[in-house]
Amino acid sequence: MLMAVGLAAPVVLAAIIALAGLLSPQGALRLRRGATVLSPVTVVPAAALTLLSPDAEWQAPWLLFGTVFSLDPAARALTLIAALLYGGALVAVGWLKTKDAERGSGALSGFLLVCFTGNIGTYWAADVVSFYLTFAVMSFSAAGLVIHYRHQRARRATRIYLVMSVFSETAILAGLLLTAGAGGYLVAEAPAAVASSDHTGLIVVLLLIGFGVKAGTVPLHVWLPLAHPAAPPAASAVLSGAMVKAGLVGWIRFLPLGQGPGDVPAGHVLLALALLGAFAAVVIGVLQQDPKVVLAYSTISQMGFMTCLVAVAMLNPSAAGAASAAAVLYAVHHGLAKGALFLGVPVVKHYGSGRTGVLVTVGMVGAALAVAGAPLTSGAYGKYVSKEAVEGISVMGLGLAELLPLVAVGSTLLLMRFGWVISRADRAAPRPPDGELLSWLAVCAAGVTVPWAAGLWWLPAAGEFSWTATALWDASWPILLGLAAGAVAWWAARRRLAPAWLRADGTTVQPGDLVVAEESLLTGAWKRTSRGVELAHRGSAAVLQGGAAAARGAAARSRRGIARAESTVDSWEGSGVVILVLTATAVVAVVVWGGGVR
Amino acid sequence: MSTVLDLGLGVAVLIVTGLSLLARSRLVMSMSFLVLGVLVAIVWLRLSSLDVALAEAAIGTGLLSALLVWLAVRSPLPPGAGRMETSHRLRWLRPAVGLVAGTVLTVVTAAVWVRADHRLPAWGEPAQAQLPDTGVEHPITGVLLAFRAYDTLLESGILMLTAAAVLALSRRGGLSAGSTHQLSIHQASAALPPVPATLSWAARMLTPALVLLGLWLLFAGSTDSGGAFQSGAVLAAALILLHCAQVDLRVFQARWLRPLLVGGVVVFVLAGLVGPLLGLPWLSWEPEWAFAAVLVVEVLLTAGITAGLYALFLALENPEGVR
Amino acid sequence: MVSVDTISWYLLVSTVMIIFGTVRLLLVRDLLARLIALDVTGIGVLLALVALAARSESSDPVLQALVITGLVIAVAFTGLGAVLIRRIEGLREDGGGGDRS
Amino acid sequence: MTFTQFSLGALALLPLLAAALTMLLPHPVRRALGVLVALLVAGFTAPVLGSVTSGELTELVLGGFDAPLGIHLRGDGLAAVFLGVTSLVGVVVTGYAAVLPKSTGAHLSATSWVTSHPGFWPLWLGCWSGLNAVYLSGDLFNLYVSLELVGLTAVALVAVGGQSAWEPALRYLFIAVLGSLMFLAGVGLLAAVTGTLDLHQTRSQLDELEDPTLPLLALTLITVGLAMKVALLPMHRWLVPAHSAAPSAVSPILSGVVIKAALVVLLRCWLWALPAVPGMQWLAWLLGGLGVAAVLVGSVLALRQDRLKPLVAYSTVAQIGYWFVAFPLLLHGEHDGAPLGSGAYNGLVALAAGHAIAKAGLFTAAGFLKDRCGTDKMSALRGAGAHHPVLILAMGMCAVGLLGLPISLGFTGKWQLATAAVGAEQWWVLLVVAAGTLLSAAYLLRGIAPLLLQAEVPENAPAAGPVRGRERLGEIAVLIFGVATIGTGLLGAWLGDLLEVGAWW
Amino acid sequence: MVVNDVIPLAVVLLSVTVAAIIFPLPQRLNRLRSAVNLAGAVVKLALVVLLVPPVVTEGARPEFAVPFLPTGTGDPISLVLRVDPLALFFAGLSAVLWLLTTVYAIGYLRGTAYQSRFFGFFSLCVAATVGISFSGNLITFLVFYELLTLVTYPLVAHWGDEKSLKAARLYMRYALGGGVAVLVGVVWLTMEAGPADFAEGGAADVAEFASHSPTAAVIIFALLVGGLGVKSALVPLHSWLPAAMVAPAPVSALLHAVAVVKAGVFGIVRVVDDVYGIEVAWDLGVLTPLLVVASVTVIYGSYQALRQTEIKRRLAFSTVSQVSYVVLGVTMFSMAGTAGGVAHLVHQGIMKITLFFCAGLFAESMGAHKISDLRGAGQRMPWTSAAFTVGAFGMIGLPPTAGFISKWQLGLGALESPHPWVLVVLVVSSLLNAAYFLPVVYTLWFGDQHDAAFTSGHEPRLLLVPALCTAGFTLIVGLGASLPFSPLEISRLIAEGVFS
Repeated sequence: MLMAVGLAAPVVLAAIIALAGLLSPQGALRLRRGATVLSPVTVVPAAALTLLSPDAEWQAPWLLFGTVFSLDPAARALTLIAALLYGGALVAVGWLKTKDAERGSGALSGFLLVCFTGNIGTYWAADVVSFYLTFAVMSFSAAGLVIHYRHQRARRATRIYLVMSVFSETAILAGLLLTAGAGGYLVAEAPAAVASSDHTGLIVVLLLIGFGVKAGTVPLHVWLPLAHPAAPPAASAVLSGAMVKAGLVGWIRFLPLGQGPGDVPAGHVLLALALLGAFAAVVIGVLQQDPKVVLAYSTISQMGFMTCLVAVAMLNPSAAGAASAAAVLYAVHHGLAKGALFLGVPVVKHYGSGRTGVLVTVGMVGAALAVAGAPLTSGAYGKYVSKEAVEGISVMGLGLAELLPLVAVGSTLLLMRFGWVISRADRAAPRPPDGELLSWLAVCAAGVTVPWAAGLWWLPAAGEFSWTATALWDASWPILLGLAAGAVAWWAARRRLAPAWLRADGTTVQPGDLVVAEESLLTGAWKRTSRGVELAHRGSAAVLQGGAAAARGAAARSRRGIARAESTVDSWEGSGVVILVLTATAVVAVVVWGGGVR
Repeated sequence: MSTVLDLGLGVAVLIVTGLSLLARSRLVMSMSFLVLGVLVAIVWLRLSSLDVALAEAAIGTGLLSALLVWLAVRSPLPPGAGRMETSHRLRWLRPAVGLVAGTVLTVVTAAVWVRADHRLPAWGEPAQAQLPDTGVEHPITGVLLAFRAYDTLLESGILMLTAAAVLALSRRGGLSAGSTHQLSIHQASAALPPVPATLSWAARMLTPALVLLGLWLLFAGSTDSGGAFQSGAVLAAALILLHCAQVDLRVFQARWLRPLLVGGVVVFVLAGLVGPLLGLPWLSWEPEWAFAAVLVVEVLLTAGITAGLYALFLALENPEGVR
Repeated sequence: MVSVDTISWYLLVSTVMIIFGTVRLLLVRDLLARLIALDVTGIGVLLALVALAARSESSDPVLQALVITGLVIAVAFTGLGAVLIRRIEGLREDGGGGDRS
Repeated sequence: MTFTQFSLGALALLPLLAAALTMLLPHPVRRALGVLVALLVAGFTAPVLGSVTSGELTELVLGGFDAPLGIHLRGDGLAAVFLGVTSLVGVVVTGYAAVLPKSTGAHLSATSWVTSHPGFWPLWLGCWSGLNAVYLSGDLFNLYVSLELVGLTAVALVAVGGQSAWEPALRYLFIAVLGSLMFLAGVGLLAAVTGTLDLHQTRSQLDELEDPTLPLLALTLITVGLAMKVALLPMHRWLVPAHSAAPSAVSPILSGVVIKAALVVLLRCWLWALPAVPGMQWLAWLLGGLGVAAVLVGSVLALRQDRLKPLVAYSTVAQIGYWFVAFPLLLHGEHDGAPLGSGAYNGLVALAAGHAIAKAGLFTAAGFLKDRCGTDKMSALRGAGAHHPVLILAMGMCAVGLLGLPISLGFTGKWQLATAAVGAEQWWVLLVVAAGTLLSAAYLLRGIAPLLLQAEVPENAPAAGPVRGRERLGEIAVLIFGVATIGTGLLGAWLGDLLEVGAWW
Repeated sequence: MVVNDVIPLAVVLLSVTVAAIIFPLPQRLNRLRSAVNLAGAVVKLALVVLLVPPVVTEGARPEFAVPFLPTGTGDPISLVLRVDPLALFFAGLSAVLWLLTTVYAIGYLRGTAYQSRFFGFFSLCVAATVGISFSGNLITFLVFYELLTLVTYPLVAHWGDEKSLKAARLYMRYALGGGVAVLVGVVWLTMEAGPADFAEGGAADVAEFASHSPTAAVIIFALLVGGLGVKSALVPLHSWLPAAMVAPAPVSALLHAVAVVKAGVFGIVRVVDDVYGIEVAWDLGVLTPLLVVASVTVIYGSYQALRQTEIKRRLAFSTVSQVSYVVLGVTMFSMAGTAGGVAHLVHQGIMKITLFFCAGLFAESMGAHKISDLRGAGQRMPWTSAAFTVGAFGMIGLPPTAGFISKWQLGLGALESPHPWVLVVLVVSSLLNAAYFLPVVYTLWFGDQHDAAFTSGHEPRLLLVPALCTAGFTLIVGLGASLPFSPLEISRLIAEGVFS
């Protein structure tokens, strides 16, 4: 029951915000303001659920094709961070003085609320239809977050996001239909069903594409660097912290991990793409100037890391359980840390100086260290269990366990760049603490504790952190390496050693890197197709028109002929001739031939 | 001998037919038709159909031809001839088609007639047997007013309605009593040549004789040849003569023409209704009162026919302001 | 009683009259000529009936009666036709009127 | 004598009597009497329909003289159907003419031409008398007389339309009389070899005849003569001017019932008077071919008209075609219980009856618009329906009947025709039915729909004037036809039962 | 039971009576006309609802028959009104949507001319639709089918300008052509196999006939489906549909959602399932060609919709595409597919009518006819835009709308069927649907505000409420798909009957 409340409460509140339009303008404003302030409360049932009833289940056989929601360990952990992030975002958006609130804050809160429902729904869904439902709800309401500012960049980002989402949804729909058709209506049975289906390969590819969009897998990641900077920071926080994880969850739920022989080609491809994402994002990210773009590339890189784990689970069925648990754990950690960073962007702006400056700096550095995986942070825990999970897998001769820590090097570089950029950003006039600061603090605090708690108590499959020196060293050297590389780069930049074309202001490689190419590829393909269809269309139309014209001509000719004939019998004599001929013919025909008079 | 007579008569009929059909002048056409009527009446006498001959003489030759001749006299030239040129194609086509079709049809029909296996009518005996019940002695009158009285009734209806129709094409739609009056002699005479006094006198003298003849034909009808139609035709002829002699018939036309016209049909139908009232079929006469019924019907029918035929004649004159 | 040959002869005459009348009726433009042609056709038909009546001994009264009926009808249609012709030509004399008939 | 038998006689004689009496009366009284008589005639139709419904053939021996000497009136299925249809059309048209006297033609008053014509009443009642006489008659010569009664009164009814109607009337006269005379010639031929004039006796006499040529010649003459009067295609040209020049109250009668009289006689001759003579099918095929041509050509010509009444008249020409398309099918299965022939016959009768009602409605409506607007040029009438929603609905219903779409007798007829054709494997009939339906849709849509639906009515359009109460009543007449067109569509099965009574098989 | 037997007739006659009352009403009696209309609609809905329990749960089949056509031999063919689940399904749709459309039309036409004519034919149109749904045999179906053609003509031509008349003429040409083909098919079939009473699983006589002379059976099937395909706008017989968009918005709504297009599709369902029977049709090999045609229609319609810039034309082509889903479902020869197709009959109706209601509202209040005119409509007309969005999401097949339910069910059906490739058609069509609807939704909500050139977006209540209702239905039907008496459940019942 609590589950239903958890799902329904945000939607109801969003509906109230929408329906407020029925009232007078003043009334609407008041009601919306109230609802916005109240909105963080709606995440409480979901959060409470994770703490109070770890194996909750809610069945609604009348809903859609029969709906089941249930909680499992992965969902539990992810739900908690989702609740925290969304709660934080809602607080950040809502608990502001009216003059500081963003325009249309009601709408932003509303979309966040709907998004939240969709997001936790994807974690909880125990049947494919409700999974698809909640996934779609989340995807499409997120468009409302991205477009919030309605400036040109936001529009472009939204358009691209929507196009990609539609492709993603369609692929997922096809994949899920095939899954359900193969007998995997319930999520619990889905991997087995996929594995035993006639179209396993097809399903896997469809799901990889479909969820890959959300998870930011290269080359489907292009919406991320566009959407994150365009969206309000609170929205970026949930996008990056919670929503992209839904793609990961989709893979874990539906891919036949731990089933079948493993070592499938799709797994290799995925692994390659994941590694490409994990490293390439760093290179592109450091060349950016907007702090949120840098964070977005960091997300791509981190998601590449997590995707590696999924790929490993595909390739190595025996490690599947550990790998996916590790991925979830990593997701939990990354969600909170990255959420804190995104939420921190405006915090730095508003509170980065003055009395709160120290606090802000500490928090931001902490979160950044966590993302990079510094020892004692949740990042180190996540990286540790991941490394354990991928033991023994090698790519092009290099062990994956050796490759993955290098991601942390990249992350360090990226975050240094982030720190550099944000420290030089403009500061607004200081203002007294309000929801923005509060929520950021809360998320920071949660980031320190929750991953540990979740990993130790809720996700036993992930394994525990080994408090050994090796492990600590393992966590430390990439950071140090990263710091060193960063220092070199900074020095090189100061000395203008870098080639002229390599400029770290987002012009060398524009945010969204491949998007231009992909766009032109798609539009070109579309143009060619439609030109072909158009040609065929015009050809058939011409044939039809020709036929119609010929028919019309024939009809007109026969009409004219008939009219001429009619004018013959117009006169009495003409008519008389015809009648006479007819009579004579009839008599001859009937009497002579028919009757036999010879 | 008879063969020669028949052949001659037949050929004469055909020649006159040709003349009346092919002549260029309307007057010749109509006069030929008049002659044709006379010839046909003779043919019918030859075919021992005295009644028909009488009827032909009175109705066909007398009135019908008179109508046509009158029409030809009033407008001797086919007006509008040549105004509507038929196409060149039809000019030779028409006679050719007519010739070919006519020949073919004639040959085929003749061939069929030759092969026909005639059968005598089956009504001969019942007619003989039931004639006494009708109260009349002349079989043709019996057929007309008893056996097939229905035909006769409808036919007198036709004549009445034709009269109604031609009156309707006159001034005031044949409605008012004055209608016949107004289209009568006064307007017409303006266009007609003045009637010679001798003709007028002759007409006046002839009328009583005609009336007498008509009445004789009427009353003879029950026993001998003659009957309502012949009689009506003669009486109508008398009226027309008087009209042509410019005798003033206005009062008759205004007061009596229409009542007389409908009287025949009305009484005929009412007489026919007596049967059903007595439980008999329509148009049955009980032998007891059959003669009386037939007589009344016949007399009124005669009046109706007289009026009808006269009305046809009257209506021939266009009312002024026809446009 | 009239001989069969005579009957046949008159039937032939009537046939010619009917057909001749019909052909002429259908092909001539003059209205009066048409009316006369119609009457010729009518008389032709009646002639056939009378000829058939003459087959019986003492000419068949029923057929004769039918012929008389037919004659009256002929007068009726001729009268109507004549009046219509008069009216139509009256229009033309006044200059104008339709030219289709 | 039963009342039904009495009705048989009364149906023919009552209108005749009334026609005679109306001639003596002033115009307003004529109208009242006309309506009264119309209702009475309808009343007399009821017992005939009733007894035929109960499967009974009513026969009246006039004067008590049996055939062949006397004349029999037979109230069989065919007669009953057409009596009923004629009563319906008659009553409604009579009412229409009584309410809107200007629909009865134009006459020359003392000084000028005046709309309304008192001569309409005796002529129409006389015509009705003739129609009923045709339906009931069981005697060939009597059929001739009745036909002449119908024909001459019909000509006169056209002629009362005023000067423009005289030439069409005269043309009609020539055709009508020529047709009758050809019919009479055929009857004479038959009488020569059968010695009887009674329909049934003729058939039994001809059954014994060996040489088929004479009956064939007779039938050919009869058929050509009557087809001329029905206005089968190449002999149709008289119909268009006559039906369009006739007064508004007359056109529906002419198109609705008068041409059906000749059709009934044709059916009587083909199916009752003659047995199946070898060689007949040649004629049937000829008629069928002309029927096809009529359906197609008539529709195309209707499409080309720019005036409303000629359009409706050409539509009649097209519809006539359907009846003749049925002829080749009539002879099918003649020997084995005649189910196929009967199907085509049922279809033919249903089509004709349906056409009577629908076309009467359409012509009434066309006349109504013409009277109201002073013209029937369609370009001038556009949008005329805007002020007459009831008229639109009614015309639409009538159009359904003409199209042969359900629910209407037109549909029932086409259905039966088509099923008979499928049974006889004459697929071409299906094609004709399909093409005819589409073509009739074309002319109804192109020609009539704009009159009714076009929204832009010019300010000074004659139709835009205020509608008087009487005219509303006139619209009701059209509505009755429309409702009857649809309503009778449900009577198809009943019609089939009726036609069984006294059928030739 | 006896009472139930009369209900189908009563429902048909009710609408006819309403029409008969409305026609002669003078233009000025707006209130009376509206009252009669609404009363009729409400009573009709009530009567249809009355039928649900006996038919669906008790398995009763209320029937009313009158003899109609003589056969020459034996019993006459009857006009039969019979209520089976499929009939009730379609009748329910028309009853609900009639009520809403009536409300909408009253608001839409307020103050225009010729309302009596409009509402008269409107009621007749509904009578015909109900007649179609309750038809118990092919002849009855044909009767009402043709009636529908006729009574929709004046509705399409309602504005009476040259363009409307031309479009209406085109419509009639197509519809009558199709009608004639159906007529010929029905005549032939009736001659060969009797009046072909609809029976779940197919008529026995027809099955027997098909086993003797399969060729004739195939030709008849082609005639019937070809004729019905005209109304259901199967490519290449669809051109009338976009042209007919000149009609007033409520008419378009009715045409696309309930009446004309649906009647054609309903007829195809009847012919495939209840006349031939799906097994017989499969054995005859006629289903696969039809499936291919339907697939082509689905894709082609979407493609054409994408090319349109006018709202109504885009919706029209969308109908071409969407309606063929029903045919797709019915012909893919699987139970789930049949259920999906039949359910889509209703789902498409409520979604499409929502869209048309909204399109009408946009056109009325903002004068928006082109998609680009809709910029910023979300602010000015939020309710309409919201309803439109729901409808559009339904069309795309996004959960939790009704459209998703049909698409999912059809997808499952395709996987069960011998033609899994149909799934590709569904997916491609989804993509295309999204491609032409999402930009509209995007423009609505996020498009640049136009200058103040537009009149302010007033949302008349009479027009808005029906749109919101149908939008609500779209969601409710989607969410409650597994509730008893939901369209999906009933169509599953029907599908079971078809395959039993």
